Order: sequence, then C-alpha cells, then structure tokens
Amino acid sequence: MKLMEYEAKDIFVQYDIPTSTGYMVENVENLKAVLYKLGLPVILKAQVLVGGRGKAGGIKFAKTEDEAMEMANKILNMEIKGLPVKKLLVCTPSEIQKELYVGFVIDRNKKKMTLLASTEGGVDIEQVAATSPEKIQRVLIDPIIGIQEFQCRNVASKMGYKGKEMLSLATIIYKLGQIMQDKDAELIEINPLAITPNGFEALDAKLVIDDNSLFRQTEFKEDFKDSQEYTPIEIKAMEAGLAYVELDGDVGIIGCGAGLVMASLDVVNHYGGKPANFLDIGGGASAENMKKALEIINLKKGVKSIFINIFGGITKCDEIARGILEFDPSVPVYVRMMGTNEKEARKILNEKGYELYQSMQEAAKAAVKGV
Amino acid sequence: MKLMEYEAKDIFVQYDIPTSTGYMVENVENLKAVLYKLGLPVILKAQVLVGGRGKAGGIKFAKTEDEAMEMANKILNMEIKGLPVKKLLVCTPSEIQKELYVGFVIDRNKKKMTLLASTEGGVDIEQVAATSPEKIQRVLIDPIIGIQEFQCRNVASKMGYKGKEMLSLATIIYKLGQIMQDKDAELIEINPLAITPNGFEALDAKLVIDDNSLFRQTEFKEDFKDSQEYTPIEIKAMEAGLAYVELDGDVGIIGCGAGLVMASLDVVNHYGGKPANFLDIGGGASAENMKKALEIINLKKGVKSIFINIFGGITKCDEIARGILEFDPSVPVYVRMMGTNEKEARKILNEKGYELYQSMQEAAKAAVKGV
Amino acid sequence: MAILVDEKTRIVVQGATGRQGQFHSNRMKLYGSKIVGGVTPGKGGQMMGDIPIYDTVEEVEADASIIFVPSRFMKDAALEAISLGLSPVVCITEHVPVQDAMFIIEHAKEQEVDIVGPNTPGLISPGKALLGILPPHIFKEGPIGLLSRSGTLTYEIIDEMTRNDLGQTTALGIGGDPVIGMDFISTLERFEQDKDTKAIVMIGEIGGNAEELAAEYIKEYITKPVVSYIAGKTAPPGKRMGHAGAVISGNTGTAESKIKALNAVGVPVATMPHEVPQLLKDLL
Amino acid sequence: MAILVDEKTRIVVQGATGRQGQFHSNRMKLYGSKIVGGVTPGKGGQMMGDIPIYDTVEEVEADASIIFVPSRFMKDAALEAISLGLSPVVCITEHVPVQDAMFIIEHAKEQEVDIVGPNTPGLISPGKALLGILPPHIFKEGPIGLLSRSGTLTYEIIDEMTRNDLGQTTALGIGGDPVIGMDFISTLERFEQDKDTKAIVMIGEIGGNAEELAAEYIKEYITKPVVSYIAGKTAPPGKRMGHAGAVISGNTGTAESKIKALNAVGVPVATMPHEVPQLLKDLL
Repeated sequence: MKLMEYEAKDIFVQYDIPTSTGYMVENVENLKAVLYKLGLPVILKAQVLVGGRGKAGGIKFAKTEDEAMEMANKILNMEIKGLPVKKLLVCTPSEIQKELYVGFVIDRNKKKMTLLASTEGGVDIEQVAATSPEKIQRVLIDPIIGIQEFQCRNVASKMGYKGKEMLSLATIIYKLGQIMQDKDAELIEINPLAITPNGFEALDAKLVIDDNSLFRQTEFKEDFKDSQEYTPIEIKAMEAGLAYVELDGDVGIIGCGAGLVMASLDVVNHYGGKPANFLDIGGGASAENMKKALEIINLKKGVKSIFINIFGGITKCDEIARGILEFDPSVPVYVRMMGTNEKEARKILNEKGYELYQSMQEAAKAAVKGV
Repeated sequence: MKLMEYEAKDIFVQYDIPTSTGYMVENVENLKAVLYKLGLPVILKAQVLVGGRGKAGGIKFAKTEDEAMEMANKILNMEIKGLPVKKLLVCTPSEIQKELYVGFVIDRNKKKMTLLASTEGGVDIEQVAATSPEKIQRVLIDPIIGIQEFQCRNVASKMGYKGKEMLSLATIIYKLGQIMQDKDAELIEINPLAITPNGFEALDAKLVIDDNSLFRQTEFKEDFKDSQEYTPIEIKAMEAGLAYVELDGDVGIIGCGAGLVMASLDVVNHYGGKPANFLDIGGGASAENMKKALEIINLKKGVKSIFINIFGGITKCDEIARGILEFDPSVPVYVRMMGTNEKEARKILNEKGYELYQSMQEAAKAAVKGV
Repeated sequence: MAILVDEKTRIVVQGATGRQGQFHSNRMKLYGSKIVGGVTPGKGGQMMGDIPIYDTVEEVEADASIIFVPSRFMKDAALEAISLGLSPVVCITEHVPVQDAMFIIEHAKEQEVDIVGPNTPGLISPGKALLGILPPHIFKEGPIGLLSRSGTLTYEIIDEMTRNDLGQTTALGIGGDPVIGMDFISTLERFEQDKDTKAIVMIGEIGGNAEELAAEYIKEYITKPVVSYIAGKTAPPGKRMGHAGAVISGNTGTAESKIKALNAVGVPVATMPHEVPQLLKDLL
Repeated sequence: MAILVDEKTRIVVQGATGRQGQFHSNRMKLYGSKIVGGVTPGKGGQMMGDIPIYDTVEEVEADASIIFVPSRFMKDAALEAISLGLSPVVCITEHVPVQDAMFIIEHAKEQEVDIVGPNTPGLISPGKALLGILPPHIFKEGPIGLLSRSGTLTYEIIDEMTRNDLGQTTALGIGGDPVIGMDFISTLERFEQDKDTKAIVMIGEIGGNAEELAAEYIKEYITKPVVSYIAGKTAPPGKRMGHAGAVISGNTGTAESKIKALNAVGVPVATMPHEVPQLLKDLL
C-alpha cells in the first residue's frame, strides 16, 4: 500500500531524517492554527497517491494568510486524475540549493533490495535511468545481512560529498534503508532530497508498504481501506477476497487465475472488444466467490456483456455454475468452461438457458458481439 | 555482568516466558504486602551472584507468615560465600513434576552461540556434560541468521515432547534465544525449567550480559556498579580503568598486559610466594595509571611486598617510574623494568632508592623474600 | 528424464494437515509421487490416511519439500527444509512478504538448494511425480518442457498441447510474485541440460523484465526451440493484475517489450493461447 | 618467507586519525610496512604526515587492513574491509561485543577473509612488515613462528628469544577475547605451510580449551617442533584475568589441563617465560 507524503514524512521524523517542517490539514478551518505555528510564506501540497500533482495545480505557494486560505480551499475542492483531494500538507518553503535523489527498490532479477542514488534529483528517476544510467548509483543489499553503514558512506562519497556533509548524507541513506527493512517496504524514495542552507532536507517522500507484510506491520493495517489507491469497487472486491482492476471498456471479464484472466482480456481485445475490468476469482473458487464476482461487475457502469472464463483444474466447474445461477446480472453472460466436472456444469447452466462454450476464443468472440 | 535471578526473570516476563509468580523484597517490612499478594506458602530465595545458595541456607520454604518473616530476617542478615544478601525473591512454590535444562552459551571454538538442552535439569549442567554428554543437545546458531524457530522445535521434539507441550517448550527456547541476541548476553539459562500441572515454568534464571555491549544495552548500565559480582576494591579498580582481581596472598602484583601479569603471579608462586592480587595497568599506561594501581593495592589488607613487572614495548618505562614515585606504599616495592626508556627509568628510581631488576624471576624472588 | 523431480524423489509436505495441504498431499500421492511424510508442528504422531505426520522435517527421510503453511510461517518452514539440504523446496503459499522471499532465496543459494516459488502452482513431471497443485489429468508424458509465471493459463495451454499430442517432460510454475527462486533463466538452463526435452514453452506475463533477460539467455545458451506466450497485452500501467509481480511500472514490464525481445532472438510468440501447439509443431 | 603479510602487502589503516591510529600508522610506516592510506569517514582529503586520509576503504588500493576504530564501530569497519576482500583484517580494537565478533568472523569465513583479533596486538613479519602495535625493535628475522593469546607476555618471550639469537618468521597475537578470527589451529596451519618457519612457539593462557584442541591438531598435522608456555597457573576459577577470554569456568580452562594436553602430544611447556629459548634450542 502506498502511503501519503505526510504519512511517510511522519515515519522519516521518527527515524531522524530531516524533513521540512509541516502539518497536515483536512479543512480550511484547521489551516489558521497551522499558519500561526509555521508563519508565512507556506507551500500547500495536495495529498494524493498519484504523480503529477504539481502540474495539476495541486502544489501552491502562498505569501499571505488570505492567499493561503483561498488556495487551500481551491485544492481541497479539486480532483487530481480522478482522485478527490481530502488532505493538504502545509510546509515552510525551503531554500533549495540543489536537489538529489535517494531511494531503495526491490530488484526482481537480483532478488535483493537495491539502493539507488543520484545527484540528479527532483526529476523522474526512471527518466534519468533511461537517458543517463551512469548518473545513478546502484548498490545491492544482502537480504540476510541487511543495509550496512559503510555502503551508505560509499554512496554519499561517490555523490561527491566530503566531511560532515558526506556523513549526514550517509546517515540519511542508512536510515532510509532501515525504514525499508523495518517497515517491510517495497519502495522508499526521497525525491528531491534538497540541499538547503540548513543541510539536507527531504522535500518529498514516497513509501510503499508490502501488502503481504500487513500481518506484522500492524501500524498500517487500518490505513489500508482509507487509502486512495483503489476505487470503491476495487475495495469491495478486495474485501471479498477477489483481485479486481477497473478498466474503461464494456465487456466484463471474470476468470480463475491471474494469467488466464489477463489472457482473456487480450483475446477479447484481439476480437475488437474493450474489457471493462480484470476480475480473478482465483484457483479453487467456490460458488459464493463466483456470485460475489458477478455482484461486483454489476456495480460497474457501462458493462454490456460478461465473459466468464473457467479452466477447471482445482476449480470445479459445477461449483462455479451454481455460483453463476445465484446472481442475475442485467446483461448477457457468455460462459466458457472446461475441465473438472464440466459435464455437470453444462447441465446446470443449460437448464437455465446460458450459452456455454468450450473454446476461450469462441466465447470471447460471442461476448464482444453481445455488446 | 551477571544479573540477579529476579532481574533475569523480569526480562523473562517481558518475553512471555512463564515463570513462577514472585516479588523481590529488600526488607522484612515489604514482605507483608508481598505475602498478602501471593498467599502462603512461599519460597524465599536469597539474591546473590554465586552458586550454592541452597546449600548455604539461602533458600527456605515458609508455611506461615511468622515463619516467612523469621526466615526472611535470617536470610537478609546472612552472607553467602562472603557476599551479603541484600535482596530476597519471594515466590509461590510450584508443583514440580520434572526438571529440564535449557540455555544458550557462546561456543568459543565454534565461534557461535550454542543452544543447550537436556532433560536432566535441576542439577549442575557441567556435571551432566562431563558424565553423560549424550544427554545434552547442542545446536549451533548461525551468527548472521540468528536463532530460528524450527531449531527450537527440533530440540523440543528430541527432548521427547509432542503436541502442545512440544510447541510451548519450543517457544520458550526460542524466546530465550531472542533474549540472548537482543540483550547481547554471554549466557542465559533456565535451570530448572520445571514441568508443573500448569505447564512449563522457569524456576531459576541465569543471565550474563556482555560487558562490552553496555554502550548499546543501556538498560543495564546503571546496574553495573550495584552488582555484587565484584569486591569494593575491584570496583574501584574498574572505575580507574584497571583490571584487578583480588586474591588471598600477601605479594601485591602490578604489571602491564594481562598475560604478563598472569605470568608474574605464576613466577611468584613458583618461588613460594602467594600473590595478593592480579593488577593489569594495560599497554601504554601513564604515570597516573601507575599511581592509581599502587593506591588500589594499598587498599588491600595483608599485602607485605609489591612486585611491579614492566616490559616496555609501547609502555614507556620512565613514565611508569614517575608514577611509582607519586605514591608511597607502606611496604617494600620490587621493580622489574625492561625495554623502552629503561635507562631513564632506572635513573629516576635509583635516585629514590628503589631496587630495580632486569629479570622477571629475580624481581619475583626478591618480592617473595621481602614478605 | 525430467527436471527437478521424478518417481524416485522422496517428498515431505510441510503444512500437511491444513485444508490445502491435506487435499494436495493425497492428490500427489494418488498421482504416484513418493510422499514420505507430512509435517505439522504439534500434530506429529498422527496418520493422515496412509501418510504419517511428524512434528519436524528432520524426522522424515526426504529429498524434496512442498510447503503449504500460511504466509507468516513460510520463512521458518523454508529455512527448516533448507537446513536439511532438501531440494527443490516448492513454496506454494501466496502472500509471502517480499523480504522473507529474498531472505529464503539468498540462503538457499548459499546452501545450493533450489526454491520454486513462492506463490507457485509447483511442478509436474508427467507419469513420474507431481509436486504441486496442478491438475495432473491434463498432462501427458512427452518431449516438451514448460515454464510459466501463471497457473491456470498454464493449464489452458497444457490442455491444448496434450490434445495435440505434445506431451511434457516437466511443467513448472515459477510463480507470480516479483521475487522468486527458480526463474526463467535457471529453469531454461535445466531444460537445456535435460536430454528428453526437445522443445520449450515459456509463458510470460507483464511486469519486470524477466522475459527480456530470458530472451538474451536463450540467444546465448539455449539450443532447443522455444515458443512463448505473453499475457497482459491490454493491461493498464500501474495496476497489479492479480499476481503481485504482474504490474507495468512506467515503461517497464509491458507485453510489447517482452514480445519484441523474444521475437528478436527467434522465439515465436503466440497471439492467443490456443496457437501454442501449432507454433511448436512448426519448429519440431 | 612469512605468513599473512610481507613487504609487498598494501595496508590501509581504518580509524587512522585517532590517537592510537595516528601513532601506530606512523610507527608501522616507519618500520617499512606499505601503508597506502588511512580511512576516517568525514576526514577524507587530508594528509596525515605523508599518509593520505580517505573517507572510505573503497578509495584505497589495499590488500590488508588494520582497524583502530572504537568498539561500537568495529562491526561496520570490519564489514567494509571484508566487502572488498581485504585479508587479513586485523582488529586491534578491544571491548568488541562478542555478537559483533561472531558476526564479523562468520561473514569473513564465507568471504574467505582472515580476521586477526579482535583485541589483538596484531602481527609482525620481522624485517618485512608490521601490521599491529607490537614493539618492533625487539623482533628479529629468523626461523621461529610465534602465536600467542597475549601481548606483553609475547614481548617478554620474544625479547628472550631475540637475545638468544632465535629470530622470527612471523609473530602473531591471536587476541585475548573468547571469540577470535585466526585461532591457534588456523595459525598453526599457516606456520606448517611456511617453508622458512622451522619451529613454533605457542603462548597460551587459562580460559576455554583452545590449547587442548591445538594439541590434538599438532599431533595430527604439525611436523615442526612446537614449544609452549601457558600463563595463569595460579589464577582462581570464575575470575577474568584481564583478558575477556582468560577465565576458568568450573573445571574447564585450567592451565593444568592445557599443559597436560600439550605434554601428552610431545610439546614441552616452559615453567617460566624465560625458559622458552632453551626449550627451542633443545628441539632445533
């Protein structure tokens, strides 16, 4: 789960990583007290979990109280890439002399956490990686030994720093690595890490916690459902234990197993259809899972036909068939079923007038036509 | 530093290791409140850092309040192997069905922490190790990976337990290993770990913290000087940064470097003398160190001569000579000096009438004679 | 021949008495896998049908392990199997924290143990042994090695292959997580070494660049024909498509990039799953 | 020849700018050791006399390291040296937590790096290189290899040896802590391999059973004559005699036991330090 900037910065503060002083506000009424504490000018930053909020007008500089109130009001009533802004981070602006990048990611191929650092901060690091890979340092961290302080000094030193500055930078990198480990993060980034007359300062913060670790990272558990990361239907699906991704087409798609559902989307697309969603009920799903899947698809507007693609391995086709009968969506349903207990399933569904297919491509074609 | 039983058990409680309920009292007045909480009967256990307190009468069973008060009074006024008893642990007695041993030590040769476990608990484990080594399980713990739960299950299972008992025992062992790691212990032991009708219970607790880790194990730092582990002169020496061990002879011995001082003791002994102490001023010692060393020896009763043995490597003999002149002990001093700046030292000391030797054995002989 | 497991491999099931573990232990045994015992700490001494249950893996004389424990116990269970040198250790469990996965995999590498998964359907050497949750009836002995990031999609393609009389030496699900033990490259290497494998099917999906790296490896080291299918051509960026690893980040991890890389080294990539058998026939 | 270091070994000093580090860097250089740089994080870029100071070990082209940092920084400093494959890494620092020592030593073993210490005076190959804090003027080139748990006691015995014209190939303090890197056995092995070493002096003390194990090893593998001295015959049980490792626990670690074990395998043990040269002469 992605954390908001202000949440990540709260953790930075716990680890003594210097960040610009700031407070989160949820409404204009609270802003006054914050302005009293911070003084003027301030920067107002929309707290949303998508990139590009600056370009979208979600970051504003205010010199007077009136200006701040007006801008806060504006930002708190705005949507950025479809997400409503509910929170603002109000900070004292820093005098930026230079912007760096430091972060940790998981290297899937090396199977290790990797420290990334660059003197080219404040811009998209993937862009830097693509155009000038030599400007990024990469250090693999042994998953058993963990991050070591000397590794951070090596990086800070190669970034060109000396003396106390080198040591401060190394300490920031080390603490960041400790957060990555302690909090089971998938990604942690300071971009930019600014150099100011007061030393280094984390101006932005990105922190993504591994969802699979929430059983032990209990401090984040309750944040999970508040998160803006998912649409309301996606959250409903999550609560039902189903993997659901919202798309903007009109063919609803349900299948068992992530790979098969992805392939189903591709086949629908191949025949000129537009998938409305990705919905994986998983291997060995029950009738109840199937029913819930249909309910969830039904919540989505603009779905004109539904393609159900079941390959019965562990999944029993008759079980799925019974699930299909438990919910009656308002649009035509095209079912492809094969494998375990296929005959029984066929019998159950034929009785109720469902069209059944054996081939995935035939079913997909029909669903596209049915729109 | 060794912790007292009650201190170790406090840590056990933090780690959810089941121990018999008990309270520490420092005087008979507090005992009443404790008896009110615990009920009767109780066991009163002298808190001292030496073994054999049971045989010395430091552990008593009391059935009535009067009995408890009387016994507490007795134990709190007793000395065990020269150590005054200042604290009592008052516990509810447990119904013991069987006694086990579990603990962790540092294996110096394997250079790893080692888990020890035996179904022969309640007795001296070194005795068991000597007579029936096959009754002790030994599992080496990887210093980088640390203790793993499965290792504890393996041990618990081989001790003959099954089902929930096996799991509880494994958990106790695992927690014990975690304490060993988390608290930088050199030794941790539950002996006996009793089986009672309520399950496993730690009846005694031994925990030795690595003195070298006190910079990070700050919770123990203040205990350090309260500890009964050292005699008052030993503590004075420690405060002066000198390594001092009290012995019961009459030849005071000061030297530079632990090995050389041990050898000095041996040589004095070889010539029929009895060392009064071990005192290492370390390599590269200053005049001030030397002066303090003499002051410390002077505190010790019954010293009849002092043998100072200096091999000047990093240590400068003239510096040591100046230190010797700064304190005038009441007994004769025999100085052996060799090495760096030996000539200057000789001059300084000869002027003040000290006898100087070049050979260690000659000086030792003289010091023995001088008693 | 086959890779990793055959009819002689003695298998222990960790987490054997849970719902999943019980079902699949019996199913694997029924298929002919040499299941020598199940392990569930605290339940040792019981019998589960004719499979004896133990408290510890140490008590079982086994060569390989398959793990069904809940994700929070995966690290400990895997370290237990690794400590005894069992190989492969197949981690069926999904939702394993990535830090635990990295730890297990690094330690296994040091101990020269093969980890399959986590979040894998496991593997099958048809006619010899099933070490996973794959539906064995759709498989058939034959000359094709298959490796895949997906479960059901694999079954879909296997089914088409078997219908077309293209049997398999071994089929292995490498798992859908971002960090996994046996990966495309290490599995391709095994298939290359296996005499009976005459051609290889590699099923990829969006996310990461494992397929691109596999393409480079194929070019350099694989002499046998390889056919591929890549799922997720219509997946949007930034969204996890079911599998934890199936996500396009920025410009990396797209199906286009993978298909391009594979085509560039002469690996045909099927447009739709059912085309795989024909592509294989074209090359054999 | 010599073991571990010679005149060609390029040495970096970690913790070079502290009082001890500074003194001994200059002293080692003066002796002829090839000190190529000092490292103190945050002080890089300075010169200490003619020794350049760096922020990181990575910036120095070195073969071996000697560490003088305070004990709380030892683990990090040692891991830094190990990460670059420097060997030996000589840990002069005393009061290192035993858990840190075990960690460093285990990791060094995996990386095939020799650790000397912690809490060691280091080593000297007379006439070639000093990598430690031993007083070099008492040493002399010659055919005797010396290994010891003690510092000043070593100097005492070395001085007697040098006066008796018994020079040394290498003299190495293995350190006075309970857990150390190079130990009696691994050092004996090196002396056995070294052609120029004709006889070995092994100085032990109370605590542990390293001398007993060394005796077994000598019996099995050492063909060269070995002479010993064991300090602490009059030490009481349960008390630390200066060195953290010098403590008799129960019945283990007594001087008697060690002397008995060594005598049993034909190693003469001197009653007093000054007798060592005569014992050596008897055997050569």
